[in-house]
Formats: sequence, structure tokens, C-alpha cells
Amino acid sequence: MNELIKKAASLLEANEVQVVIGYGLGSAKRPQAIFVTTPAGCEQLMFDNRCIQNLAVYLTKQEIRKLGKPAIVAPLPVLRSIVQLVAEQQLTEGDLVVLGIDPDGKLLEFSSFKAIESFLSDHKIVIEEKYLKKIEEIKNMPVGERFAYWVELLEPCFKCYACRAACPLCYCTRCTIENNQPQWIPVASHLQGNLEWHVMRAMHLAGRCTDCEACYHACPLGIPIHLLNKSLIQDLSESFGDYGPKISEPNMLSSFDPDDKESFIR
Amino acid sequence: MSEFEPKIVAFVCNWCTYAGADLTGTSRIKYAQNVKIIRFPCTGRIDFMLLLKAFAEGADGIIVSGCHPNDCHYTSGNFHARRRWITFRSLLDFLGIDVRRIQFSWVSAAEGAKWAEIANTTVNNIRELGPYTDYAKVAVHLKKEAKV
Amino acid sequence: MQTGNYSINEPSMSKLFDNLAEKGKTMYAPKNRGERILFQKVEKFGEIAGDYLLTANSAKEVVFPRYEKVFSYKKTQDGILINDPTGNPFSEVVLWGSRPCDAAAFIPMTNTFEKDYIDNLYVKRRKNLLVLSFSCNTCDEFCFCTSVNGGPGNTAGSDILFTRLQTGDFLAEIITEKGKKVVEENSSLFEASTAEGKEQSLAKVEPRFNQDEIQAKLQELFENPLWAEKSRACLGCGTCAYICPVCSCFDIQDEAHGSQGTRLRCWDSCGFSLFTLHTSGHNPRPDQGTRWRQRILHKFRYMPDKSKIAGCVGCGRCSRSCPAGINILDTVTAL
Amino acid sequence: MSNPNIYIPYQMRIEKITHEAPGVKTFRLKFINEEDAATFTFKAGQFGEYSIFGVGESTFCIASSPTRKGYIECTFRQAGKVTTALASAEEGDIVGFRGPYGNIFPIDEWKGKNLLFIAGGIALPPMRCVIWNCLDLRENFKDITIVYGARSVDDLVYKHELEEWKNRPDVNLVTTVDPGGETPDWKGEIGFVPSVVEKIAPSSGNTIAIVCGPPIMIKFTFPVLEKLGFAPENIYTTLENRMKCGFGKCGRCNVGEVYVCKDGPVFSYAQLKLLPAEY
Repeated sequence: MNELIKKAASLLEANEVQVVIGYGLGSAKRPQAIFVTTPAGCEQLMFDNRCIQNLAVYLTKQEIRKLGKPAIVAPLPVLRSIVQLVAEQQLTEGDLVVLGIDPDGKLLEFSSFKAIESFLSDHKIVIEEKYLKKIEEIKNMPVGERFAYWVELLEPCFKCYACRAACPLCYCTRCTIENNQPQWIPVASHLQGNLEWHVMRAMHLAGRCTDCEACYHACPLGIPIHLLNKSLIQDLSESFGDYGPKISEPNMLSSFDPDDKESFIR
Repeated sequence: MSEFEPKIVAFVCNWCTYAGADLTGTSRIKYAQNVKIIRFPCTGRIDFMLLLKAFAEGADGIIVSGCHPNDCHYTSGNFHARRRWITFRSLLDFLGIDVRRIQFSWVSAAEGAKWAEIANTTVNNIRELGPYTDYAKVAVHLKKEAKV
Repeated sequence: MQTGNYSINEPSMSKLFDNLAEKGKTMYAPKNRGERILFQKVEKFGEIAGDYLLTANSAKEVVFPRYEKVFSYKKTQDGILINDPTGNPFSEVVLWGSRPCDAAAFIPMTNTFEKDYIDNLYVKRRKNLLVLSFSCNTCDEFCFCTSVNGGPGNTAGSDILFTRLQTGDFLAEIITEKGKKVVEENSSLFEASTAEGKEQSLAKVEPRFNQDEIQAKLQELFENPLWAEKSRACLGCGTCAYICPVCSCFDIQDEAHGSQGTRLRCWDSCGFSLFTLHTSGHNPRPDQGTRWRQRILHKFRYMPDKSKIAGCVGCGRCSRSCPAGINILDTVTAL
Repeated sequence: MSNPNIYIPYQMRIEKITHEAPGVKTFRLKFINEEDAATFTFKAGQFGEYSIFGVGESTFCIASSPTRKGYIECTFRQAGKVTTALASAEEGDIVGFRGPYGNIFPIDEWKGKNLLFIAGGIALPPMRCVIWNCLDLRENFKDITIVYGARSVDDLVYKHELEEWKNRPDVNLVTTVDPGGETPDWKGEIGFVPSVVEKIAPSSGNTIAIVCGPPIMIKFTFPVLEKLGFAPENIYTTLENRMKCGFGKCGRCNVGEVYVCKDGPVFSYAQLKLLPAEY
């Protein structure tokens, strides 16, 4: 941790960045996002396995961008989001300093976004065993039962959009659900509104989602909506090969291979 | 009770399948009347949500059809569409929406007979599966009449 | 108004629940749902979650549903026919297992919906609602009801307040006529009692601030760097407003299906960037700082200034559930 | 109606549609129910929620004068979802209307005074209501001056009425368009509203100024009026924040603790000075 604090402080000291986005302990002894602007303030920086919020979400927020050039504390999920944001031209080289944290908690320095990409090629997205089992279990339900299962899960959703707000890749300033000419997805949180909202969310993240689970952690009702994303990650990697954020290749769903294989088109 | 007549919505591309379906007609080939065609510029232009909207409105089955690979009027719209269908189909399946009710196909402007065959087989398949009410039920709030 | 104290034992509690449910009342109670405990419709006493501090959602849905038909219409050749839902009877609802903070929240909410223009959708639901609350034996670091004129054994807003005593029995404080009627109709389940032993059974919720002082300070703090600072981590979602038992801002949306449709009132949140956005693109509250200020000022200044009641009951749900870990106490105590 | 549902609108028939300017239309609306027509009253400055069933509601002022009975008029620019639907409505169609809401211009207090109306662009409609109200009670007031500006000649609304006001001996009308917005035969002023006001320098003695326009115009007009000697309590404007309900419940139109829908939309500059800039 000392290493991280020292590095962050020196960046601020040298005015190489104006703000460090990192984790600190909140008043209720919970880790939360902090925005450090002074070298002395870097003492508050911390990192442990409770730091699950994906900080990359702040890189595209106007309120944070106003603070100046950021350095960001970036464990694996954040690194993946950064690379995806770079691939989508939301960040450019020189926009930020990445203070990577490897799975052992060690500070990582990167010379470029490319360097992060190649680091990630050794740390691929792997769906956890418990989720694979859950997905399998759901897939094995009879179709009607499976639908009833999801209706029951999504029914309590009151559409606070925490899943969207917490997602680093939901950076659109105007979301599809707010484009109302025509009103495409119902605003109301009835069953159809909820189902279409979550289908839309999953589809818009298909091939882009980096499996950080921010949507799930943000949901105040604990709805496991990340299962939709995880199931898609699994299926897409089976259909289209190596899954994960890449700067050098176009997004999975905005590209194609003339030899894409399927078994259902006649 | 009269026999169940499936309601089928077909989302087709303007350049191949629509022309193909036209040819079916001009060739005097008959096919099931249950299929209502909606024409799009390209399969790449078909928003995935439209399929759910069709089910919400009470469709029992859906056909999505466009140009064969390499024949797209816009060069690659159907290739993009294919990726999206693979993705969307897998998501719908995971959600328990009955993907047996969605028939994807390539029908060229010259394949009038194939269109008739696709339409007829789909209607028969859906007739066997019966009415689809699972999804329409979640949208039932739309149809509650104003009682005065 | 307090019309008496009774005691009731655990088996009788379950009987009371059954008696109420048998009368065709819709029962809402805390119940496990996936990973959380939520206020939901409950059919049987056994479904009620046993051990909970607070539900994840608030109880406001029983009077202010997350979406609600304000009317439906049908276009005909003779004009537009309108169906007014307030013309139909509303079902009788029992809210079982609310906490004193949940119950207290109905007071500012009623204020909002009855002020100047009477909102019958709310008023009729509230009239048909019976609130059976349970005092808190425990609390956590997010609770601050005692700072906003509430408390773990506060009776405001409830019809009956039950307190689990150290003996294992429940003290039943009858607060309203509605509550009195419940006791009269189920007299065999209740025994006359004193309120003895209540205080010892209650959680100790430390006061964190003085509501009047905060209200006074907020008169002067409109332009202040604190708002941006304390909301920096804010993601602009609606969680805090949606789980808040007092927040009642809403949106009005139409849903059409051919020649008929409904106009709906749907929850909305002052934290959303589109909440105040003009069609011209101008936004009077252009960033999360100004939106956070609105949230705090609305609850701790505007509402108490106008109606003497704060718009916050100290349940702490917003802080517990904030995806960015923002704690409302951090802002309020920093003023 | 002993227990009204405050969300249910009156049904009104579009009696007449007038094209005012590109994208701007005026609807004349008549109550379908005669009883509603008989009991409905409003005063200058109030607004309502106009709706297309199945699309939604939108907020505008009532643009006709309360002295003209039997109908109300609204003028809107096609911009969002609801105004787009309204714009495609035709004469004879039914629309919804809830209202009137909000406070009023204190016309009674203005008796015996000079009136100076200053409006810009699509903000003439809320002003037109009070202008006609005062003109219909012409003997109550002294000099009446109207300054109206728009981006271009095309964008001027109520062209017929401008003509009528121009020809009235008891009204002093000054029209202006932004530089570049004039046509070869334009005879009015050229320049932004605040500078035109400064140029014609109306006397502030015994005069009430009513200003209505886009925020930027209001921002620059107030100081001009103050310089001309207008006291802030003699300057009025009407605010427009986003609204949904119109009666102080939906929670979005407030400026500080003041709700534009209930405590406004009419404010004096003196009142505005006490409010935060949340509009």
C-alpha cells in the first residue's frame, strides 16, 4: 500500500495529475471512491478485497473530468474497463495515469494502454465456477419455467438505474430508455418495462461487458442481473472466440467474420 | 373450438427476402396467410427489441429473413445481423423466451419457392407448438381496456 | 392520541395475522426475496422474514406504488372515454412489520399529497391502510432516527406499535382508532397491560445531529463547495430516492395500445440528470453537486420550513444501499 | 365533483389552428363538456398541462386573455415528444387540458400606470394573455408600450396581432429582429431586445415592466431596466422550469424552496433577487 500512496503523492506533487481516483475508508468503515487532490491526502488511499466498486465509471463523468487529469487506482476489473473505454475511443493516451494493482496487491505501472492490453492477455476473463453452475442450472430448466424464473427475479426491479449508473461502459449521456420519440422501452417498472430494460442493457453490453459485476453490486434489491451478462460472455466466447477487451480489434458486436458459425439459420 | 391459427410476423429485408416473397406471389405459389410481412432496408437494420415487441403484441411466431451471406445490398449488413442474431438468440433462450418460435433464414430474390417453404414450415411448427402467451402475459397491462 | 396498552403473546400474533388476512385484507410484510428482505405481499404468517433490521425497499409502495394508473382512456367515435381509478374502491391493506421509521414516513408523505391539491390516489390508499409496526431491538451505524424526532419505539404513523419485551411477549400500544378497532375485533388475543419494560427492550440509537440546527444552517448554505465535494462519488442513479420511505417525486408517462391507453405516475429521482432538463437543453441543476444539494435541502430545509416536518426519518436506507457508498450522515454532520 | 382526480384533464376540441412561425402553432381550444366551459375561469399568467392521450403532457401558459370567454388558446413550438404529437394534431381533434395552475399577474394593482411589455421569441405567448387582458381594459392604464423581438422576421409570432397593435393609436409597438434576421422590406428595429430597450429608453416613472423571454434575454434586460430607473418590484417576469404535475407534488420545478408551479410562474424581479439561480 505504501508503494501506491507514494506513487500517487508523487504524481500530485509533480502536478502530473490533478486528482487521484482511488479507494478510501468511508465513515461507516466501508471502502468507497475517494478523489484525492493533495499529496498529503494520499494517506487515505487503501486497497483490499472489499474494494469492489469499478472506479473506471468516474473516468467519463463530467463532474470528475472537471477536476483535471486523473490517476486511477486500477485492480483487474478497472483495467479491463479502461481498455474497453480506450477501444471505444472514450479515453486517449495521455488522458490519465493508471495505477494498476495486480491480483497479489502489487502496484503495476504501465507505459501505455497497449501495455495494459498485453498484461490483460495473461489475465483473461474467466467466469467463476459458481456462476457457471448457476447458468447451467438455469439453462437446464424447461423453457416456460426458465421464463417464470426470470420474471420472478426481475419483478421487484423499480428501475433506479443503479446498474446503468455503476457500469463504466454505460457512459451514454442519453440512454436508449430516455430517447422517447418513439418511446421504445416503457419507463414504468412493470414486468414488460423491466424485462425489456434488462434485455436492452444486456444486449448493449454484449461483447463489451468486462464481467466486473458492478451492476450486480450496485443493485439495491440484490437482483443477479449480471447472470445475463455472464451467460452472454460464455456464449459469445464459444461462438466468436477469444473474449475480452482489446484495443487492436474492433468490438465483437460491431464486427463479423464471414465464416461465423451458427446452426439455426435456414 | 376452431383450430389454432398462428399469428406470424416476418421481418424481412427489402432487397432479397421481400423481393423473394414477391416472386412467390408472381409465381402463383401459395403459402400460409398467417405470415404478416414487415419490410426493412436490411436485416442489419432490424432492432432486436422488435422481436419482443411482436411477442408482446401477441405474435405466436417470428420469421427474420434477409440476403444470403455475401449478397447484402449494403455489403455486410447481413453479416452484422448474423452476429447479432447469434447473440440475441442466446440471450432470449437464457431468459426462457421460446426461441423455437423464431425462424431465421436467408431467402434471395430468386427463391420464391424457398420463401413459401419457410413460411409454411414455420406456420406448421408454430401450429404444433400452440399459442405463445408467456411473453404477451407480461405485456397484458397494455391491453387492459378503459372501462367507463 | 394513545388509547391503551395491551400485551399479546407470540402464538396470538400469528392468529392476529390470520384473522386480518381472512377478512380479505391485502397483507404486506417483510419477506425473503432472492438475496434481500423486501416488503411484499404475504399470504401466510410463516412467510414473514424472522430476523431483519430493515427491509431493503421501503414501505411506501403500499400508498405510492412505483407505477400507478392515474387514469385510462379509450378513443371512440363519440369521443374519449376516461376511466378514473379513484372511482373504484381501493383494497384494504395491512402493513405488517414496519419499523417506527417506516411508519413515521407516512406523515411527511401525506403532507405532500394532501397539501393544497388533494391527491386522491394517495389519500384513498392511505385511508385503507392499517400500519402495524414493530419497535427496533437492534440498530446499526446507519440508523439515525433519534436525530430526526423519531426513535426505535416511536409511535407516530403507526396504528399499533408492538414491542418485543424481554419476557418474549409483545407490548401492543394502540395509537389510533383504527388500531383500537383491531383490538376490539380480536379481543381474545390481547390482554390489558402497562407499557412497562418497553424502554429496556429498545435499541439505543445515538443522536447524530440536531435537526433544528441543521435546518437553521441550511438557510445560508446554498452556494457552498460542500455540495460538490460530498457528492463527488455520486453516480447519478435513483437508488437513494427509490428506497427512501419519504421521497415521492414522480414522472407522468403515457402508454398507448392502439386507441386506448393509460396515463401512469412513475417514481422519479432528483438525482437523475434528466429530472430538471428543459427541452431547450438548459438544465437548472446541471451536475450531481446541485442535485445532491436539492436532495438535502428538500429533506432538511424546504420540508420542515413549510410543514414543520423533516423529509427524512433516519432509516439510513440511502446510505446502506448507495452503490458509491455515500453516507447522508457525512453531509449532514459536516454542515 | 366532490372527490376529483386531479390528474384527469378536461377534454377540449381543437377549433382552430394558426401557423405562427416555423414550428410554432396556436391552438384555439373549446371545452367538449358545456358544464366545464361554464365553470372554468382563469387569470392572466396562469398555465396548464396540455396533452395528447397516449403520448403525454406538456406545460405552457394560456396564451389567450381571460377577457375572451368560451375558449382558451395555447401557442407552442414543436420541440419534444408531446409538442411533436400536438403539432401533428388537426382541427377537430381532442386534446387534454389540466389547469389553470399557478399565480397571476397583479393586473389590478397596475391600474393608472404605464405598462411596458418586453418579450422575445416564443415568449410572447405568455405575454399576449396579459397584453390583451390590459388592452381589453384599456381605460384602466396609461401608456402601453410593447417591445417584441425575435431571431428573424419569420420567427415573429402573432403577425396579425402585431399589425393590429401597430395600427392602434393607444399602443406603442416596437418590433426588432436579431442582426441578420431582417428581410429587405423590414421596417422595424434591428438588434437584440436589451439594446433596443436601452435605445428607446422608456420612462420608468409610474411604469410597470413585464419581461418575458429566453433566460439570456432576461438576464441582460433586467440590468437595462434597472439603469433606466425601474425598481425591482415594478419588473415582472414569468419563469418556466420543467414540470410534470403542475400542482407542487412531482418535485422538479422548484427554485430553492419556491415551486414555480404553485408560487409562480409570475415573479417580480425583487422576488427573484431573493431566490437562488436554479432556473
